[in-house]
Amino acid sequence: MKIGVFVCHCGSNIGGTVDAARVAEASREFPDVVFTSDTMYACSEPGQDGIIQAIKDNQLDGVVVSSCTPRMHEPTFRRTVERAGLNRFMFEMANIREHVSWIGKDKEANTNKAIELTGIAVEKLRRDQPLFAKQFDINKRVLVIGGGVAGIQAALDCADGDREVVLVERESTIGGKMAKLDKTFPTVDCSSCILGPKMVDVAQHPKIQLYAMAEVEEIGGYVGNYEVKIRRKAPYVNWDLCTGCGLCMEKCPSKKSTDRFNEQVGSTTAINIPFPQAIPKKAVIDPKFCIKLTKGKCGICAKICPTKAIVFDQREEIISESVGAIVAATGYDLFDISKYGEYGGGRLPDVITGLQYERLLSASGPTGGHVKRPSDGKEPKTIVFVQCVGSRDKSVDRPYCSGFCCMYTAKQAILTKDHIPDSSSYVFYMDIRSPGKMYDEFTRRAMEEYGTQYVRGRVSMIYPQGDKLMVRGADTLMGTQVEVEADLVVLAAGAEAAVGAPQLAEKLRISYDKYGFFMESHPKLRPVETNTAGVYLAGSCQGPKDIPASVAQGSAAAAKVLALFAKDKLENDPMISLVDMKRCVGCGKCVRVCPFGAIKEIDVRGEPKAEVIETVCQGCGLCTATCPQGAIQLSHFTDNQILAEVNALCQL
Amino acid sequence: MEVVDIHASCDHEFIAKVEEESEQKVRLCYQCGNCTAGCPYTFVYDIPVSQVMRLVQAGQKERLLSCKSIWLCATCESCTTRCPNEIDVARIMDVLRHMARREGYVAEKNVKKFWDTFLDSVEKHGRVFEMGLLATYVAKTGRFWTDMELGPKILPKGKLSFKPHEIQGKDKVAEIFKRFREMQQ
Amino acid sequence: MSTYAYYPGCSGLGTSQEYESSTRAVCRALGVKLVDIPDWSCCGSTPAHTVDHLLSSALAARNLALAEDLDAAAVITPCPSCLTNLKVAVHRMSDREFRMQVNKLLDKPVDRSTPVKSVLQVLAEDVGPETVAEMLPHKPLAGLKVAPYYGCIMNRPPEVMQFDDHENPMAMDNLMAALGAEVLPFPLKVECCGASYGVARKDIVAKLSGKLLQAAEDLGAHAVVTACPLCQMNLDLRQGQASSAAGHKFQLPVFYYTQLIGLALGVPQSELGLSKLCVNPRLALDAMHAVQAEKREQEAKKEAAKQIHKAKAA
Amino acid sequence: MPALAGKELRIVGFLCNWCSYGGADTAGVGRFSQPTDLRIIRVPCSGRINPLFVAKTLLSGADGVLVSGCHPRDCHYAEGNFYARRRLEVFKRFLPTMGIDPDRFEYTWVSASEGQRWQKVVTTFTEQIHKLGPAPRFGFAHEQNPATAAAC
Ligand SMILES: Cc1cc2nc3c(=O)[nH]c(=O)nc-3n(C[C@H](O)[C@H](O)[C@H](O)COP(=O)(O)OP(=O)(O)OC[C@H]3O[C@@H](n4cnc5c(N)ncnc54)[C@H](O)[C@@H]3O)c2cc1C
Ligand SMILES: Cc1cc2nc3c(=O)[nH]c(=O)nc-3n(C[C@H](O)[C@H](O)[C@H](O)COP(=O)(O)OP(=O)(O)OC[C@H]3O[C@@H](n4cnc5c(N)ncnc54)[C@H](O)[C@@H]3O)c2cc1C
Ligand code: SF4
Ligand code: SF4
Ligand code: SF4
Ligand code: SF4
Ligand code: SF4
Ligand code: SF4
Ligand code: SF4
Ligand code: SF4
Repeated sequence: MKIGVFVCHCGSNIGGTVDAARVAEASREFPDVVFTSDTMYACSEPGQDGIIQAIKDNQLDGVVVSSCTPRMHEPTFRRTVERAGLNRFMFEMANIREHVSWIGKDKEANTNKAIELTGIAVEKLRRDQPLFAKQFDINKRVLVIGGGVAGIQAALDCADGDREVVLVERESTIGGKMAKLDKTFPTVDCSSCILGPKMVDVAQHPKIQLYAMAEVEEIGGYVGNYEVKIRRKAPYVNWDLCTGCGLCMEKCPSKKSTDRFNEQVGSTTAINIPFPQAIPKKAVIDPKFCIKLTKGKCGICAKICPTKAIVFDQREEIISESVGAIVAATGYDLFDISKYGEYGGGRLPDVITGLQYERLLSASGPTGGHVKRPSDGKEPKTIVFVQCVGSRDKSVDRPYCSGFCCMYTAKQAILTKDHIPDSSSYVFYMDIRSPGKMYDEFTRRAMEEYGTQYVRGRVSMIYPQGDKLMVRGADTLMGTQVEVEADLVVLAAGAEAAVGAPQLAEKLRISYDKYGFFMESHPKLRPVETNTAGVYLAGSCQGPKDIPASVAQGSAAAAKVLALFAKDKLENDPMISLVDMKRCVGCGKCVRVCPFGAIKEIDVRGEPKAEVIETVCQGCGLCTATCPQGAIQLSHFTDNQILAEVNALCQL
Repeated sequence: MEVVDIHASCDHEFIAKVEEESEQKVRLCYQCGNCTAGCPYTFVYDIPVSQVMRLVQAGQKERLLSCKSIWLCATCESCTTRCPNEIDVARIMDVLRHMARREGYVAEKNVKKFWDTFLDSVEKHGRVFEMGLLATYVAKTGRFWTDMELGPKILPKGKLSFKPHEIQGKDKVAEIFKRFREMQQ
Repeated sequence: MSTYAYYPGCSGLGTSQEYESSTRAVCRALGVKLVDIPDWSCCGSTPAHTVDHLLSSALAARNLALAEDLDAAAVITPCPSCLTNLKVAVHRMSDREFRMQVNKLLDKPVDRSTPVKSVLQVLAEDVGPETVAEMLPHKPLAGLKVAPYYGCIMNRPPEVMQFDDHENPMAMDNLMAALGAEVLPFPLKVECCGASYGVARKDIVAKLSGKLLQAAEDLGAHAVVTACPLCQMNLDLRQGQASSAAGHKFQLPVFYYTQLIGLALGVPQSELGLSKLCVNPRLALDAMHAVQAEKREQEAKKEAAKQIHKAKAA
Repeated sequence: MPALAGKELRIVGFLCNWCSYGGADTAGVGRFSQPTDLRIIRVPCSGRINPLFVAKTLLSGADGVLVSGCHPRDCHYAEGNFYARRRLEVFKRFLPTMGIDPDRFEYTWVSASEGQRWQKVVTTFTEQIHKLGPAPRFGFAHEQNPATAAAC
């Protein structure tokens, strides 16, 4: 075997703390290595051409590139060696950047370590075999989880691309947070006027199957062929019959139900359609508050309903769907303000969240768009906004910036002035984050045209004084403590991962960060992909995002799905397990351990043997580590290869 | 207003010392002002507590050790409890006070005298002798008891003893002070 | 119930005698056994930690070491200032290095980590307001409007104090409610009263205590209830000074919570020490009695009306 | 190649591709400096790690072995790390019977986002191994004392 080793400087990224030339020179001593060189940027066009040239000139059988992490450029260089006529698996990478040059200061130690890492790559390469992918069919339907603006956008774009879409939303209507907003920055146009038509499109699109009040229960399979089980909760109303006339709501005597849509500003009826533009516009009974379902009495809605849609004994159901790709768009939830005891969150009725304030501003909200404070229904004249509540605060384990609250606070201050011209608004802020098109101009307008008083400093405590709220904060620019007597305090509660996000991530087999936000494949270059093929992200489930960014991501995720579906067949990753029939004793241990059901038991001349279904195997190697006979080996990561790496490190 | 050369005047050794003694990282402070917002004593401070934090970050030793604020902090723990970065601000105030004492800065003489008198009393008797404490304080400050009007309120209640409550182990307590002073040297 | 090693604190021998005696009486009445730490000494209070943290912890730790011999469930003290010093000492001494330093200053070293609690915590958690309420079915303090004030360090910082809510503590509220009192939502429960600056800077105390008294008055309180000798002194003894600073005469009795529990339980006057308070407690108690009398009268009227109604119907 | 004479000990890491290897990358991207002793072998999943690899590594002269995978319930392959944990837990208890100090082997979880955590894990483990010093050599592995051999 003839091996070539290419050591990359990555400008000074590697070259600065690793003697790349010496690594190349030392690599010549490794077995089978016939060619080495060091190159400034291996991944650049001349860098790749150099590799191709060297393969051709020296008739190399395999190549090692010592450079950055394989998680970054392994696919790049695989294509390079393929262009030179080699099998793409006759290639190994040594990570001498992320794992060496960027973390060690001692050049000598780094260089030594880089040589060793190159050495183990050579040993592994010596045992590599050409591998060839198998093709399999792809199911060109897509599942979108979450019907906020991001999920809606993804669903519509996929459907317009002529693909069938299954949209799963856990609430009884789609729309997400945006449906609850009054107006939206930076244009201050009415939220339901721009979102409403999109929601209607979802309802009417022949390619979209919407399941509301539903959650994903289980996901099996792999890219191109996912099997999904969806649990649909019982609305106690037959939605095929319900026309959304709302007569039941008018007559329902149980009027103290939790009003989730209005963020619990006020309450609603046990049978309920959350808002007039709801999609689907269907009634739902909250079993916790329905008198019939809790005490067996009432049943008024059933009597009144013109279509006889009420079904008190309805059960939840499980629906199965097959799809080829999945878009997660489950959004965010708000930080629980009651964790700030010093602000009286949850204790003082006139200390509310920004989202509650949106409902107070909204013409379709519980106050009909008249701002009335919850305690006594009075119109507030002095309103204090407090930014960064549950954001940028390590003491509540939320060190990140929620991104959109500076902007929505400015918006709410502007809207407050529109609603109550003789009001005064104060905004306590630490920094104003408004880095978007027309965003900073917008916050400036809040100050310059609408006279909002911006006070640079945090608030330490809020307490009732008479029927007012005393807000005690600091003005750090003035260098002093300040107090404002407010009628209403709006806390810009930060965004946190949607309830249940980690559990969903586990079902999707994607990663999530310590706060529960889903992890993208690469923060810059693969922002809507995940590390699980066929699963994409859209919107604020990945991290707090405003509407423009969420919509952009919805479209980006749809583009990724459509690109995947543009192929008729997918190729599997050939790094799969294979059974050596001679060694296999048919014990079935591998069959039981495989998380993907990729191994089946077959009969070979009367004896049980294991066989791997090539397109199903995901290449985890669990079976390989389990087999007592060493009979089932994961290609490209065989026992021999790993032990050769160990030997290279230990036995020289 | 004075122009500060932030490079030349930054006393890195001082910052390191504050961090070491308080076991806090002053760089964590992002100047939100929450401590100042909550500090009940801001109205008598010459430097609000968040600016004390800023001055520590900037290594402005002289200004800090000579300020009044560090003597007027009551260790009420409001700042420590509410700091978003979990900085024990009250402890930093304490440490600055320790340093000021060591280096002979006293911006609030009477406060220091009161505390010193208190500890003298403990050292002497093992427990605080309230009446003696007041008498000594008055003698030390050379100020007539400013709380004169309280006399008629409290004396008839028979609460203030004219005799110290000596304890058996008062030598042991005195010993603590002695060893502490030896250790300081 | 367990036995507790009791640390009275210096002020209990002087300015807060009534807190001390009512605490002992209430503990006895509620079955909380106290054993005094023999020959206890001053914890150092605020002055010590403003000088040095090692010295401060050593002064506190001497008492912890003495308490070890008592084999009690916990060291308890009525005074938040003592509590803080004792608790901080225990907290810091969980670091071995620091503990060794402290022990170097002591004759008798500290061997174990003893839990330290306030008497309030024991009454709130180990006895519990439910038990107190059961003992007092007739709600003796009905009609008394109280503003419970905890002071700044009873619950802060939460990592060290580990008791109740640090922004909105409820232990005293619940105990007062158990006596039948009307507990007002006092918004400044954990604000500082001016601490020990009474002597050196009485202007500070006058201003800060004035704020508290104003807030209690605005709520319509008959009295403030405290759990701290320093708070009580600032609010009670110095109420006149606060009044002059505010330009408004306050007349709010300031009780120790143990006095009110004792009153409800029928502890003898000599131990309650109500006479030791500066602002006349009668002001509050009379108001309470007036409310109670009015209520009785109303009930009697109602009853009479009912009777008449019944008679008429018959 | 031996570890760098006098400076380093021989520490081998087996890391799953999806979480810990990514975490080590994140540490690199964040420039979180670490001791240089550790050499990482990449495997698809911690479930791929046969305890015998670890045994072989230690018996071949490594001074320490670190295995790191995804956090429980966060496995790219659903449950590989669950099997890994079970196997390696049993294995660790078995080490003394092979004459190996169990402190020379550690397994841990680091996710792809936890660069800082990775830095801490590496630093602590390396310190731990340095405290234990070079592992006693087994005759069959090699005669030469790697600590005295020249660098490459
Ligand atoms: C007070 C406030 C004001 C704002 N104002 C503006 C503004 O003016 N302009 C602007 O650009 N942005 C604004 N925003 C931000 C805006 O709300 C978000 O950008 C946007 O809602 C993000 O959309 P999304 O689809 O990613 O998430 P979401 O709107 O949160 O939608 C997620 C959807 O997924 C569903 N879901 C969650 N989990 C599951 C599950 N497991 N299974 C099924 N379904 C699930 C949810 O029910 C929800 O319908 C504001 C935010 C707040 C809090
Ligand atoms: C100093 C600096 C540091 C930065 N650091 C970071 C960083 O660390 N991280 C980060 O995320 N972002 C960073 N950015 C921002 C980053 O540069 C941009 O986000 C990114 O380059 C935008 O990519 P683009 O493709 O939109 O535009 P560009 O990079 O500007 O590419 C536009 C291309 O179009 C070509 N072009 C223009 N007009 C025409 C025409 N009429 N016909 C044909 N071709 C045309 C241009 O020649 C150019 O090649 C930094 C920016 C600056 C200035
Ligand atoms: S191959 Fe990797 S290390 Fe080399 S230049 Fe490209 S990015 Fe840098
Ligand atoms: S359930 Fe019946 S009454 Fe209610 S909205 Fe539907 S159709 Fe109308
Ligand atoms: S049966 Fe339930 S939902 Fe229907 S009207 Fe009665 S309370 Fe309302
Ligand atoms: S967007 Fe503004 S208000 Fe929201 S967390 Fe960031 S800085 Fe704070
Ligand atoms: S490697 Fe083995 S265990 Fe893993 S998916 Fe393939 S067959 Fe199943
Ligand atoms: S575990 Fe090994 S021997 Fe057993 S059936 Fe699977 S391949 Fe065959
Ligand atoms: S509260 Fe904390 S972070 Fe904010 S200014 Fe004070 S010390 Fe700094
Ligand atoms: S501890 Fe000192 S600085 Fe902090 S809030 Fe209290 S008085 Fe102010």
